[in-house]
Amino acid sequence: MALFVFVCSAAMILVGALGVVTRSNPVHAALSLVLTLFGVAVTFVALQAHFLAAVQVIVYAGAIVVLFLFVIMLLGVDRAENLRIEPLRVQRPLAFVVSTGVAAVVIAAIVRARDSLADPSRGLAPTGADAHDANVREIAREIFSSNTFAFELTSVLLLVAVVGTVLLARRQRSPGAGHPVRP
Amino acid sequence: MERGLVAPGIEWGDLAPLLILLAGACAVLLCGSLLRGWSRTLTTSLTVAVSVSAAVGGAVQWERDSTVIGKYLVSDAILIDRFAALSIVLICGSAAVVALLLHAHLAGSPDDGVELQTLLLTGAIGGIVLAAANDLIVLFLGLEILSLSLYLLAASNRRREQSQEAGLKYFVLGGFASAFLLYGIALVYGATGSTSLDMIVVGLSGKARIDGSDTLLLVGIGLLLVGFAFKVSAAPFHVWTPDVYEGSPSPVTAFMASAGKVAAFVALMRVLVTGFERRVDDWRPAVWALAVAAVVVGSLMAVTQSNVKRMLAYSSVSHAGFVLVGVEAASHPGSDGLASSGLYLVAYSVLVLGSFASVMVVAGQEDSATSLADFAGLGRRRPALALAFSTLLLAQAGVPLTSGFVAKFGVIKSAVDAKSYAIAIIAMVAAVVGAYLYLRIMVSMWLDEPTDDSRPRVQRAVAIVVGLAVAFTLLVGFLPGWLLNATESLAR
Amino acid sequence: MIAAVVPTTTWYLVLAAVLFGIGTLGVMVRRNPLVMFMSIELMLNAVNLSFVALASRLGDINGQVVVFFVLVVAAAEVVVGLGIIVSIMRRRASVTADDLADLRG
Amino acid sequence: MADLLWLIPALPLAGFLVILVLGRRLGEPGAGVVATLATASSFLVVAATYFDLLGRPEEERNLVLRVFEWVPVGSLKVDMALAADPLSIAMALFVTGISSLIHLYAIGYMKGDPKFPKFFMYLNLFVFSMLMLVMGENLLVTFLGWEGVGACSYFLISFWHDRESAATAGKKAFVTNRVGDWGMMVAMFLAFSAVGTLSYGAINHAAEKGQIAAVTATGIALMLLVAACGKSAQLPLYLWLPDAMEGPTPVSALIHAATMVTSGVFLLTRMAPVLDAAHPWATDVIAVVGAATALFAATIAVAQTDIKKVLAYSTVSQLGFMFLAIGSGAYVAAVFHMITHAFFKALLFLGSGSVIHGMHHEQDMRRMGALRKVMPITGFTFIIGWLAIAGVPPFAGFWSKDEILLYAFANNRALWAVGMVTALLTAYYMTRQVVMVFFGEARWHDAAAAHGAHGDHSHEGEPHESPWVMTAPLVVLAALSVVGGGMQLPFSKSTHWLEHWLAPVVHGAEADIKGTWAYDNKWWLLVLAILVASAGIAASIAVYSRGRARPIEPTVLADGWRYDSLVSAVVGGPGRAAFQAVADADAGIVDGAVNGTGRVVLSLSGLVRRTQTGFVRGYAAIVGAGAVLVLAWFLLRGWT
Amino acid sequence: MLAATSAPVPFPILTALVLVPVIGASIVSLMSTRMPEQVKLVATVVSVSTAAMSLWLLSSFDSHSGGFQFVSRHEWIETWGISWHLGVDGIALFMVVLTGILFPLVILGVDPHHDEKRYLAWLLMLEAGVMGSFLSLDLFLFFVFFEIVLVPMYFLIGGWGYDKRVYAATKFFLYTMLGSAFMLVGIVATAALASRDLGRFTFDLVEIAERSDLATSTGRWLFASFAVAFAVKVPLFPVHTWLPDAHTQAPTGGSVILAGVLLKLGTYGFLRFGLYLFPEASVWARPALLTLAVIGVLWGAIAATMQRDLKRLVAYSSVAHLGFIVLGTFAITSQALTGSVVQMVNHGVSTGALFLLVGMIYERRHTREIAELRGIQSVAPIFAAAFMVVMLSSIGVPGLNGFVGEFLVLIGSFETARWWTVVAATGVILAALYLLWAYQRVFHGPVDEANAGFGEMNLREGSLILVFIGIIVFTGLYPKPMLERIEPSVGRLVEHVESRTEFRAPAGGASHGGGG
Repeated sequence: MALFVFVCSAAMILVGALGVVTRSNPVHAALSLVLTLFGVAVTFVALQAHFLAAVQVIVYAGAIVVLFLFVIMLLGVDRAENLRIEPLRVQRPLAFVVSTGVAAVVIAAIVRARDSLADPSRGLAPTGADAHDANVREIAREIFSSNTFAFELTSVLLLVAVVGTVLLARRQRSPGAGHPVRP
Repeated sequence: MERGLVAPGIEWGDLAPLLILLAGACAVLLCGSLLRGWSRTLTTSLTVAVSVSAAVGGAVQWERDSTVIGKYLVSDAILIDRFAALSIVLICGSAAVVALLLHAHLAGSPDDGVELQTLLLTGAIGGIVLAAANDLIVLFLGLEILSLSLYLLAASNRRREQSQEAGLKYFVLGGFASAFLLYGIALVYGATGSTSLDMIVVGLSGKARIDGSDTLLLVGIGLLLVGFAFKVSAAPFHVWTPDVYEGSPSPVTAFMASAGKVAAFVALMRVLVTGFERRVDDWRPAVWALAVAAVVVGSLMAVTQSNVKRMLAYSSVSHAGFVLVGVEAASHPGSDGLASSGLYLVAYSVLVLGSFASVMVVAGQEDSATSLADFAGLGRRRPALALAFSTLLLAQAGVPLTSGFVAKFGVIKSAVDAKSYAIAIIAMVAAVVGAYLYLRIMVSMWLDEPTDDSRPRVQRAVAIVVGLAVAFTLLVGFLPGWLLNATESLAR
Repeated sequence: MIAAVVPTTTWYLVLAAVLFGIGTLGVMVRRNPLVMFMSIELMLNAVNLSFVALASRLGDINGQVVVFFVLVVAAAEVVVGLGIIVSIMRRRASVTADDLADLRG
Repeated sequence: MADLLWLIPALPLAGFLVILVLGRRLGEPGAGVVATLATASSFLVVAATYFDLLGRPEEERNLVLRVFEWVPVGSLKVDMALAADPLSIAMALFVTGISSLIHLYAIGYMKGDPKFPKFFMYLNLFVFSMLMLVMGENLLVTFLGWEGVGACSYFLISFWHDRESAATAGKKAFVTNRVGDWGMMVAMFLAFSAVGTLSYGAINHAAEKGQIAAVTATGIALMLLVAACGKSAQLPLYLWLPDAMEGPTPVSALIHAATMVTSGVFLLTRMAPVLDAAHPWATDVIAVVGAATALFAATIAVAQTDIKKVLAYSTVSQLGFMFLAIGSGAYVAAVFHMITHAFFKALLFLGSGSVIHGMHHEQDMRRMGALRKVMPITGFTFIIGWLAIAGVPPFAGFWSKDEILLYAFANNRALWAVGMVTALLTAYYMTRQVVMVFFGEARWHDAAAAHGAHGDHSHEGEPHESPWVMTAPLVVLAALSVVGGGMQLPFSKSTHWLEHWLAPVVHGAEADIKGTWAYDNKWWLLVLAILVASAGIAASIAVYSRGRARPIEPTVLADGWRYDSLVSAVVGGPGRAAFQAVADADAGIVDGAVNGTGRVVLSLSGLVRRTQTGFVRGYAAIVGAGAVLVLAWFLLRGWT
Repeated sequence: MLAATSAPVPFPILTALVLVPVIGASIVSLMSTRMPEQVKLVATVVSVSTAAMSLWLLSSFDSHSGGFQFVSRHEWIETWGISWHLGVDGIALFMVVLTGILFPLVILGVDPHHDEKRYLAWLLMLEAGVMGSFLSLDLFLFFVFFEIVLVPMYFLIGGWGYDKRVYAATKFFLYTMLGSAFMLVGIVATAALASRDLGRFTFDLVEIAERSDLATSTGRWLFASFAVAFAVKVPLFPVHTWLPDAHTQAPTGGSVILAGVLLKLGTYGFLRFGLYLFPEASVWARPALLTLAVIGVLWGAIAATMQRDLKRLVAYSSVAHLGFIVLGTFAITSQALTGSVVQMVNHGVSTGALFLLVGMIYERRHTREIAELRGIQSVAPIFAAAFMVVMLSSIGVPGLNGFVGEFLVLIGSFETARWWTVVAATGVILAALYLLWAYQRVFHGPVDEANAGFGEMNLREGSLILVFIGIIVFTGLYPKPMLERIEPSVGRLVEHVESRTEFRAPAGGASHGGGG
């Protein structure tokens, strides 16, 4: 069963990922990204990270990808990008070497060290997986106890994002106009 | 087995600098957008006031924290030690200066710079968090706050397409690199079971290296190193630097080169030297290679540039290499490498602020006249400015009686103390190659005939900045004692 | 009996690594800034995957918390990134990353 | 008396300074008079010193005056010190004496020259240097004079420097002398490292005590020989002397005949004990060099047509005789011949100068002839000089030359034979010269026609006798040439006055030939010498008496065996090419390496810059590649 | 030992020697361009007073002690054990005096033609730097001055030089900086290693030289790192090629200073930071350095012979002369070392004067091409005479200063480096060759119309050259005052070397025998 789930999610993830890389049309790329994200969500479930699975679906699939599509539509750049031609000669071979290299090195590291992953004993409190909402509780407790600072920082992060959009999205104001009109 | 929520104690006083900056950011934003008749001058002065007071806060912490052990805040999320305090002072100081430069930069443009100043302050927050983080997640968040602010600032000049190109390049590559960094955090987490630095130290201290079992941790360290190397623009992860430095508005470049580098370097030293002290022998060679690559590539590529901003970008690469030389030295037991690296960062960030301020003057209204030809004959058109700029350049070249020399000497000294003669010699020789670039700028300023007799306008703000930078450079050059004593306490 | 085989953490980590590799590949081969950006999202997802896998291996909730923060970061990044891209593309529609090579050398 | 020694060089120096400061005001003939008086008074002081020494017992005839410490460093203590002993005083006597005469002569000869004062300034400086040379108490003071006379000869040879030939000749003289100076320096170093001092007294004393290893002494001797060859124009360095005739004739007479060129002989005599301490073959080398030079130069002199060139080569040849003497251990004879030669060669040069002056600067003997009628005094004195050099008794040259040949015979008969042949040739070419210039029919009408135009003297055309200032010295020198031989007569031990005088200096080193076959049969040798001389004279008269203008001698002799042209060909050809090669190597290779490095750096930079394509994807690839490398390293570190 | 220092003088004369020019420079650079004569006046006063101080130093120098005198020592950077440590001994004394004398002469005698204010400011900065390098007894301090000197010189060449000035200035700067790059590492390493013996981290020259003994191999490496820097500065064959360019392109004043004092930084460095600091390594490196020096003597002379540019010729003659100095330095006998020091001064005077004269020729004819000049002696006899005297001193004719140094170097070196000396002595012949040949081509021969209008020496130039000639003749005839001040220090240096190595300098005459 677990194996089956893993295989399916893995398939979704990889197919989607390859789709993102290979689909010449950005819209299709965005859609295959959704596929990957769902796959990831499924794996989260399989790993008992129910809360994250939900957030993954809501935030990523629900918000981010939509945002992508929105931009694509807004700018009307859904023209297919011709992937046959590659202006930079060395680029593709190099890209393949590099990406496979990165993956290979990491995989090698993982496999070599598989049985020596830090043993649970030294982890923090193990997840009490008894209650049905255990996962959410745990996360909440973690966030608001030991990770408060990080949580507060996210607010700054969002502030930056807001200011940034204001800065970028705003039209050039005509010089001399006394007080700027805010959008 | 329910566990009640234990809200961590929050040491407001110790967080003062961050809180000041945050409040200041909000204040600037709100005042700027809501109050009528709120002028650019007010925005600027508010920003300066905020960052200066934050810097003072940092200084206070420096003074109070005479022991280098430091103080953990908010359930060990961040650690305010002398390094953190130093970075607070540097980053906030640089923010204040850049605020002035931005003010001058925006002169004559309709933009009142509210968003820019806000982003400047948030960037400072990010930098401080990055430098003070004791938890890899916090570190990552700080990094992102800083980076996002910088992406936006880089792209902020919409009168120049190059500015936006710079923004996009920085953004894409930055995201790329921070993905690596994050992956590194993941692997380290997997190998040690925690993201908190001192937990990691504890975990590693217990655990001797077992054959092969360590790959996860080491590759994790490698990924972290890649991420940091990108941020501090050490070769070959420097590729973004010249383009972004050239494209961004000069004040922003100054901020990147000073605050950005300082924060990233402090974080790097924290993670490598403190966190992974137990794996020193593994990462030292990598840092060695990065340092050599940086000094060599930086000096080498600089010599054939024709755009001053690009030149300074490449020179910043080789300066990064010098700091890495210090880090490499620090990896040897009983070395004062951290101290000299800190010293170098202090000296360099002041130099670079002054240099880009001078460049900004020549660059002119649309911030584009930065080719060597635009500097021709500056010695006749603006003797004082040319003299100041030359001083800063000579300092960067490492000519004695300037802070630049003291910094270089310190780094070389720790390297030699640590018996890494090879890297010291390589660095010095590369510095000679690099000197050629500063000579070229000075040649065009003093020896070439001016193309036009236009005397670039020097605004008061800029004049103050350059003046302070030069003063500091010479002061440290002649009387480095106090600064040395200060940074000396950085070495554990 | 196939069902007997239970996917271990290693499997997930390897899967994540592959995903990460694909992401890097995308950044390097695609010219459309939006798609490059999507590829970066792929990389972040790979990291998230590894975090969760490791968290369950360690029985440590912290890993999941990290993922939560990463999600927020991703969201913010998207906002900023798309903002920049929009501001560029509003000026020059259907611009590819290769067209933005004014700064070089 | 010792404390007045400083006056001897100081007076000419004073003359030099006076003329240097107010030469323009003194003008002509004031400057000349001042210079002459300075030199003459110096001569008087020398004479006084001479009689003072004469009054002392032999072993006390050595006055030393330390003027001041010159170069005191550690164990090296060199004083600016003057020594008056028999040798130096003998030298000083004839130097100052002849100089005074030539100064007087020059007043007339240089009449009307725009640079009249400067000429006498140089002359006085020369006399000063020459006196330092001969009276120096140590090698370094001598070297001071040695270089000084070299410099002065350079100034005076190129006195008419707007003549390229004169300038070149001057430079040639100086550089060639430098080669000799190198030898002298090395000799000094050797002496210092062996004895620890440079003073003659100490060095010679050590040599006599046998404290100088033979090999060291040999080294010193040979290096001194190099030095002497340069200064005294011996093979292979004689080349500069014939060219030196570019200078005004008084200069040729004073510097290049009487005084400076003999300083090499003086130096070797000074260091006689060291030469004695050296391996015997060292002195043989000296003798061979001398004999070879004597013969070689004589053969060349035979074919010259320039009145001064003949005398120049004759000087080289006579100096060869002196070297032959020293090589044979006949130091007294060498000094003896040096003095007599100074008399008659100065006489001959001044005579030729007088002729040139009378002929309005005509130097080609083929355009002369029968001049004895128009310039009787010059002619008469010249003839005396001729007899003296040709070796006709009882004139001075005869005695000195015979003494040398005697020792040569005792030492090595081959060299003696060479000497005899040289004597024959000497008689021949001198006779030839006298005949061509003063006898036969006059061939100077056309010359006058050719040269009358730029005759820079009052009375045009006809040759004329010179004024008394010029003829008076001729007469004095002629007298000396007649009686000069009297200072050392072979009749009995008691007539060897010069030998007795010099005994304190050269005793021990002087070869003892008593009991040799030569000593017992010296009268036969004497007769043989007379026969040879007369044979030469006869042959020459036979050839030239009937006024033959064209020389019969092969031109290869006239060209000096083409040695000069060969050397200049080598120096100007391969030598110059080699120098140029070095200069090019410096610019091309040594500096090229430097600039090459710079270029390499720049091109490398250009190469590396190519990676900065401006394409984000490219950058990503580079970052990724770097990442792979870093990660690979860490993986490897962890693997084992 | 050498550290024997006289009682501190009430007035810190040495510090003043360094600071007065600095102050002068800052005053000058702050003055307005619109009053050139006041600027010149200030510069003159400053440099003359510096010269006066250096002369006072000379007069009140205790000629019997070979130790460092007038020492002034203040902590500068305690953290790194760096102190403001100045002192003068017989070796440094004459360098200081030479510097003090040359600068006012240059300031008074040479006209920069434009931007005189900046020119003078740079000159005074340069003077301070040079003084500092000759006086400092602290490795760090020395390096600071040694390096800082580049900047003014760079601007002097680049700003007031001739057509290829930027190339020459850059070459000069980078070449020298490359050399000192190694030295910096060497300095730090020296201090670091010495700190093990001394127990504390210090850059103090005397302390390190006297109280620490470095391992043989280490010492050799360190010496090598110093030697590179000095060899470039001297310059020693084959790293000499920056010199001709720098000299040819530099303005007259620059050339005079460059030849007069800047090159001496290298030879002085060899004495002070080679022999004194690393005796063992210096003895070990003797053969190599002697050989390079001798090659330099011949190479420089030969190259000089074939130059077409008068200034370039003089530059190459410098290479030859400095070869002699290095020869004497590494012969390590008291005569040779004394000779080297004397020769440093003499070369400064003679070559400086030569550059002045060449500069005057350029002023008149606007060319330095030997081929363009002809028969000048006929139209300007006094000028020619001056040139002749200076030239003879440079050739090394006895009675003039050039000879004393050369002779002492050679006779001293002959004791310990016989064959090298014999070869080097031939350089004396070549010196006569190239200088006389040049003189003949420039001054002799019939004058052509181009040179017919060659102006005779005017009063200013005349009095300027007269000073040089005065020094030339006096030193040549009565060097004793100089020698007796140098000798004690040199003697102590030789003792120092002997006390730490097997090397023994034979007292003259000790070594009997030996071939020619």
